[in-house]
Amino acid sequence: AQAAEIEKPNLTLGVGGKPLLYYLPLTLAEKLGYFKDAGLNVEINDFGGGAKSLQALIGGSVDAVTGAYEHTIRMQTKKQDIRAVIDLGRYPGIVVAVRKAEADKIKTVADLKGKNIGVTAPGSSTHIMVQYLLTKAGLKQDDASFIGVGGGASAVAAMQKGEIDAISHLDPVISKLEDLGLINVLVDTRTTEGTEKVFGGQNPAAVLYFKESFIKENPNTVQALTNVFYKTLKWLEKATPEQIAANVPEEYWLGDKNLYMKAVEASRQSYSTDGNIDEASMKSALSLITTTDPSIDPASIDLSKTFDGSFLAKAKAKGQ
Amino acid sequence: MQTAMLRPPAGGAPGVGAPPAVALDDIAISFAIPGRPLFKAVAPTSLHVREGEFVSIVGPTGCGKSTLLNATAGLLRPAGGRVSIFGAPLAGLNAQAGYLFQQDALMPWKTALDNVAIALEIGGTRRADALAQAQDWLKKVGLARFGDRYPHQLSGGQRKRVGLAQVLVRGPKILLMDEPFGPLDAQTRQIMGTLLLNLWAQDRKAVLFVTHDLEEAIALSDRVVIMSAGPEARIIGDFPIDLARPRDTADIRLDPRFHELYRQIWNQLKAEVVKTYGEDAP
Amino acid sequence: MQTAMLRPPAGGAPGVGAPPAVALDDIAISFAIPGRPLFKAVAPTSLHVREGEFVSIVGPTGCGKSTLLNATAGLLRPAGGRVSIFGAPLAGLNAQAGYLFQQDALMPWKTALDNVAIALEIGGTRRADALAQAQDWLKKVGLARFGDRYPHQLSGGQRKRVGLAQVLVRGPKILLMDEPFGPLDAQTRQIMGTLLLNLWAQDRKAVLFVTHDLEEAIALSDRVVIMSAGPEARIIGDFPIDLARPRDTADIRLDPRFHELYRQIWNQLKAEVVKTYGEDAP
Amino acid sequence: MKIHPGRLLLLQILVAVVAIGFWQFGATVPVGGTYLLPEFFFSTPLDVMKRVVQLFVSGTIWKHLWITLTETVLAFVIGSAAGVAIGFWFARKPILAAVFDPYVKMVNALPRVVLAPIFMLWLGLGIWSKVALGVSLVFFIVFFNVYQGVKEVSPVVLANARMMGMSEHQLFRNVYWPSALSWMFSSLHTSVGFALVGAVVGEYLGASAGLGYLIHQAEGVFDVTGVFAGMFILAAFVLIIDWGVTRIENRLLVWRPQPAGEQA
Amino acid sequence: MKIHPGRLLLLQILVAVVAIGFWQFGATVPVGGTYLLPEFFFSTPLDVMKRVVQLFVSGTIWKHLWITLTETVLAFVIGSAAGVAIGFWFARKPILAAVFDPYVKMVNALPRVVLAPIFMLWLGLGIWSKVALGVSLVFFIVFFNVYQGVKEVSPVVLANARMMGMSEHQLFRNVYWPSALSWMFSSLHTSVGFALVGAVVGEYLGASAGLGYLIHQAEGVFDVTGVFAGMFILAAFVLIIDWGVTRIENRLLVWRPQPAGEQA
Ligand SMILES: Nc1ncnc2c1ncn2[C@@H]1O[C@H](COP(=O)(O)OP(=O)(O)OP(=O)(O)O)[C@@H](O)[C@H]1O
Ligand SMILES: Nc1ncnc2c1ncn2[C@@H]1O[C@H](COP(=O)(O)OP(=O)(O)OP(=O)(O)O)[C@@H](O)[C@H]1O
Ligand SMILES: [Mg+2]
Ligand SMILES: [Mg+2]
Repeated sequence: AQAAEIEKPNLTLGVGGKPLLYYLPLTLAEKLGYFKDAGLNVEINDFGGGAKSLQALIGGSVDAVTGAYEHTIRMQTKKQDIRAVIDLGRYPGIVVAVRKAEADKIKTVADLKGKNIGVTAPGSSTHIMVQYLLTKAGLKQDDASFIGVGGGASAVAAMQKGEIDAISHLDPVISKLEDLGLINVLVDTRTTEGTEKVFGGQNPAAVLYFKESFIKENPNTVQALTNVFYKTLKWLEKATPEQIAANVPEEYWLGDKNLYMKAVEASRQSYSTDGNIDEASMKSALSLITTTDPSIDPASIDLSKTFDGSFLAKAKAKGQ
Repeated sequence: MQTAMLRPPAGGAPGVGAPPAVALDDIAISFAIPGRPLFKAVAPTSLHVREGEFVSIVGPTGCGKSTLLNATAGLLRPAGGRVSIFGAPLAGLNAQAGYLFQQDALMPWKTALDNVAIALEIGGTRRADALAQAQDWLKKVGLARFGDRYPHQLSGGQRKRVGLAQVLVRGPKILLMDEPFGPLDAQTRQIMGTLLLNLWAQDRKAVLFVTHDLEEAIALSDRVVIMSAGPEARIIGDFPIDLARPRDTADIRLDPRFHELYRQIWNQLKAEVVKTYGEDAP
Repeated sequence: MQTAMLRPPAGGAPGVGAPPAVALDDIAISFAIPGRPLFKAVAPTSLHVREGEFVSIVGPTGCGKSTLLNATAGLLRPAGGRVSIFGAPLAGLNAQAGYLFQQDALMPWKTALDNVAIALEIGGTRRADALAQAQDWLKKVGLARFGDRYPHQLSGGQRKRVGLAQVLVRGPKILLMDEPFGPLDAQTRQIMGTLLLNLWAQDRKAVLFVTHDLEEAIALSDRVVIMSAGPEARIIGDFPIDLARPRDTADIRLDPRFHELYRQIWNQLKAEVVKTYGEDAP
Repeated sequence: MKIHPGRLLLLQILVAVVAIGFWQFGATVPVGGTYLLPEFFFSTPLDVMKRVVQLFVSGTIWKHLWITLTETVLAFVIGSAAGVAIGFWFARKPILAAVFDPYVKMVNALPRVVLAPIFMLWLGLGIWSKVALGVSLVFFIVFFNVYQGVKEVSPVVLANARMMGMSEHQLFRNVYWPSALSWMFSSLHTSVGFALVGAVVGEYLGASAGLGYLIHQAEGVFDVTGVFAGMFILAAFVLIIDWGVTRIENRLLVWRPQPAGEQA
Repeated sequence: MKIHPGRLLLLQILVAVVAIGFWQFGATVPVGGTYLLPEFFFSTPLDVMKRVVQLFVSGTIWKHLWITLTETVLAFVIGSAAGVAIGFWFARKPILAAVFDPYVKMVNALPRVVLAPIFMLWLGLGIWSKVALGVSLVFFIVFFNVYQGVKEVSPVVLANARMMGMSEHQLFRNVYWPSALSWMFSSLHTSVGFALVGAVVGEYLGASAGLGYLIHQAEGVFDVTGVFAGMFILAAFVLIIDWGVTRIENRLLVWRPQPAGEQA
């Protein structure tokens, strides 16, 4: 019955690195069959990175993206109206860790001065995060060198070879490095505790966002998608690691189910439970960007245009 | 050259007022050699070939015979002077001329038969017809059974004969032939010479024929011109061959007039060749 | 061939027991042509050339002269028979031989001078020496002033002469020459012929000389062999030339014995050429 | 110098066996405490083989293979056709060529990875943006070779053909084209590989199917076995296309003499 | 058919002006409601120029430029040298070539982007892993062309040289090498670009400096102007290297006749 109202049942959705735990809700929504249940036929396109999926959205080749909330802010400076409708990750999930061998020399962020820090890519959220941390610790941004080490095995290789002293990265790389016993964690924004320490509150990470024009033209479609993700978040809130592992493709297990479950457990808290982004989190996200990129004037950003909570409200109403 | 203009044509008889098939007037040809002064291969010189006239060019090696043919063909632009074809100044390539090059010029990717047939096909002849005519010509040059060979599978003399067929099959009005019978044995040479003469007699082609065989030049031509040794080579001798037509290229060598002409030309030529060597001569 | 073996050498006099410089025994040469039966170019045939002997090969075009030379050079492996050089069976290339190819074979990326000099340099001669000798040879072939030209800047005859210098400068014991004087005028031909004879007289080279000019063949050689028309060409005539040495290549043509030999050989050759054409002859 | 086909195959297999042996050894036997080819980065040949078999048996591979094949073939065909056409055109219009020369070289130097978003913008997410990436690699390789090939035509053969009265079009068919063929095929052998690389990289940067997608997925979760299995299938794949190119080449180049030095 | 250098430059500039004009137009003037070249993806020429100037004026670019230059030159030199060496070697050893032929083609077809982690593992994050990536592109282009170039040596010239008694080494120097030169240079013109692409992609995948790093960084924050400025510098760059190659080419190939058809 609901399907009849959906303007665009055949959707393309972009994501930059689907197997990342960062995007776990997307994989779950797909595997649990929630898209189908909602009468949606979603084609998931995986891109080389979050930036590329955003470009695809603006270019019009995808309708929706699961990506960083930060994009919606940044796009305002580019005169692009991009809006999030539901939060998937409330903490960034980024971990800053140091190589075991250096662990006794680097005990705080301030000790990173003059070191080589691996990030997924220059300009990416992992890069911005360490820059933010360094700034907060009273260092200048060029006090350390940042090395793009990529997402997968190359990040592990860089650490193994001792090419980098510290790393700012996401799961599963972090879990793998921990598993290999190569690193000591310095800052962990996968957890409530760690995130609070850094930001003093939430800091939205993965969200589902659309072009504003798309939302206007396809409100029912957006609603349906929001419903799906809300439902998924609720499922995730209660699921055991076992259940989660059972609902992702086996290849995602990093070749070892236990390792995967450990990683899921570590990231557990970072997934949003209610999908909401409150005023404080928005500000926290904005400050993260403006601290590290002085060319962006905080006053020019209208945060109320970054998140449209109306769909989430309806989803909640329906869910209860 | 004037001599040539005044003499009635040996073959047919075109109007005296008709423009010559080939008129090279005061042409000079130079080659630029990087880092060296311009090499003046041919000094201003003139040569007229009337319609239906068979002119041979002889001269010491490296004097500029091929260069002269290239200019007539429109492949080389002379540094000075005029080239006119049937009275019209030559611009670009000489479309009236068929040119048998001194070097191998067959398309290596086509069989002997196709190499000949293509010359017709580009003129619009249907392929079947072209092949039939090409086969005919291969037979005339003694290569009937070599039609499906690629050039690299042929001997030097065989390649030359395919080239000959390729030029003649088109029936051009002006024939430029650069040592066409060079790599052929004496007997085949005569057969090919007769073939050429017959063809020439049929439709009054103008022929410019380069050869090192003076006997051949005399036996075939209406006129034999001699070029001086280069650089700055010029035409320094012009001998009308007043032997009766039609000629048998073998028998004519027994004619006493033939021998007289031979001696005359040879004496001038010999003097010229010695110049090439100067004191270098061993 | 037996005739040749029994006759004392015309030039110097090597021991009767000495092995011939070149011995082709019953060699047969075929070419594989995809999709067609094997082309048997040369039927089993034999030819011996003694040290210090000058042998010319004449034959109708396409009979297999170049093929025979290629086999002697070791560039072609015969399908049957044996090739021996100074008594030793030939394996791989014939290192004793210098070969002047029928086609252009100069390295286009080297100047005339370098093309000649390289022939010495690869043998270990110092570059300065090699250049000096090369210049000397260029002078001998009348190209003293063309040393810095690249092959494409030379005329056909000039290129051939550079090739000649390139082969002769090395002083090989066996000379294989495929129509070396083809693109040269008669006068230059004689000069080059004399050059070659002088060289040959100096150190008793064995020479295998292919030409279409029967007069040249007789004037230069100790023996003239005739090949039959192909396919399955064989040596069908072997004429010792009993003209006195040393010869003047020009004057010798006035000798009555010369004319007798000429007629003999020519008669056999003519018959052979006509076969090539069969009913194809125009 | 000729070698019997059976023996050749044997030698080829020998090479493969040695290489795989070395791989297995490097991945499983530690040398001086470390592995030469740590399994984490290289997997092991056995695992890779198992995965390949499994991919085929389960049938998941077919869809991806088909998409990548389509992209590769399209990229190859379009890229070579464009390279040939523009290569010939430039070679015949020297002024045009001289004017555009720096721009062609500039474009050739642009990293395709960076251009990917633009291709996606223009061509969408379907196969065409991947094809474009492949084309952008293939084109230049073929273009430069064809351009050079045309310029290398024997001047005498060309003069002869022109004297026959060939039009530009006829020259193209009868002289330039056959003469440039060996240049073209040389470039095709390189560009078969690059067509595939283009398609795979395109999929790698953004797609929902294809071998590149598979490899990307596997890479994200440290599934090296999957990565290598994908690459192995890729490589097997290119051999088949190349075999086709070689066959066409042999047919079109029957006229040439045996390669130099083969006879003695 | 010759064109005056001044006029040529004029025409080239004209092309640039037209292209830039079109770009400016597409980026700033909407056609039927949409921009042909939306600023978000293409920036505008003016902005890009400003950024390029700024990069040079502020001096930040030099370090990156220097690193990328080093990588490119190294990749180009090593890749071409290896391509030439192995191309010649294979061409002279037909059996070896036949045995390894499928493997060479397989390796050529592997997407370099996927191999990046392995390069990093072996060579670290410094310039060498980028050089390796560049080499892996350059090598194959040069290799296939040199291989073909050697096989195209005129059989008569080769036979003549062998009859002179040249050793394999002398044949190489005096025959194969000069004869294959034009093939080699044709491939070098392509591979200059690919060397740069390799270096930049390498930096793009993991580095701490270089033009690719700059571009990647700009991309990460959606700074298209920065991306295009980087690409512009890249392209300018490759022209300079290519100019060097062309100069060497002209010196080494003095012996050849004027390009066919130039005279009439
Ligand atoms: N491209 C060129 N560059 C420089 N010089 C050249 C070029 N072509 C020919 N020449 C020179 O011009 C002169 C005349 O050459 P041409 O080929 O016309 O001689 P030819 O009379 O045909 O000689 P042959 O009988 O040997 O064929 C020669 O001295 C030759 O070296
Ligand atoms: N590579 C080849 N493949 C097939 N047939 C060949 C090949 N080379 C030569 N032939 C044939 O072998 C025969 C002899 O050729 P060869 O070149 O020895 O002749 P030739 O006596 O030197 O002739 P010419 O006087 O014309 O140079 C010819 O009929 C020729 O067609
Ligand atoms: Mg000439
Ligand atoms: Mg011959």
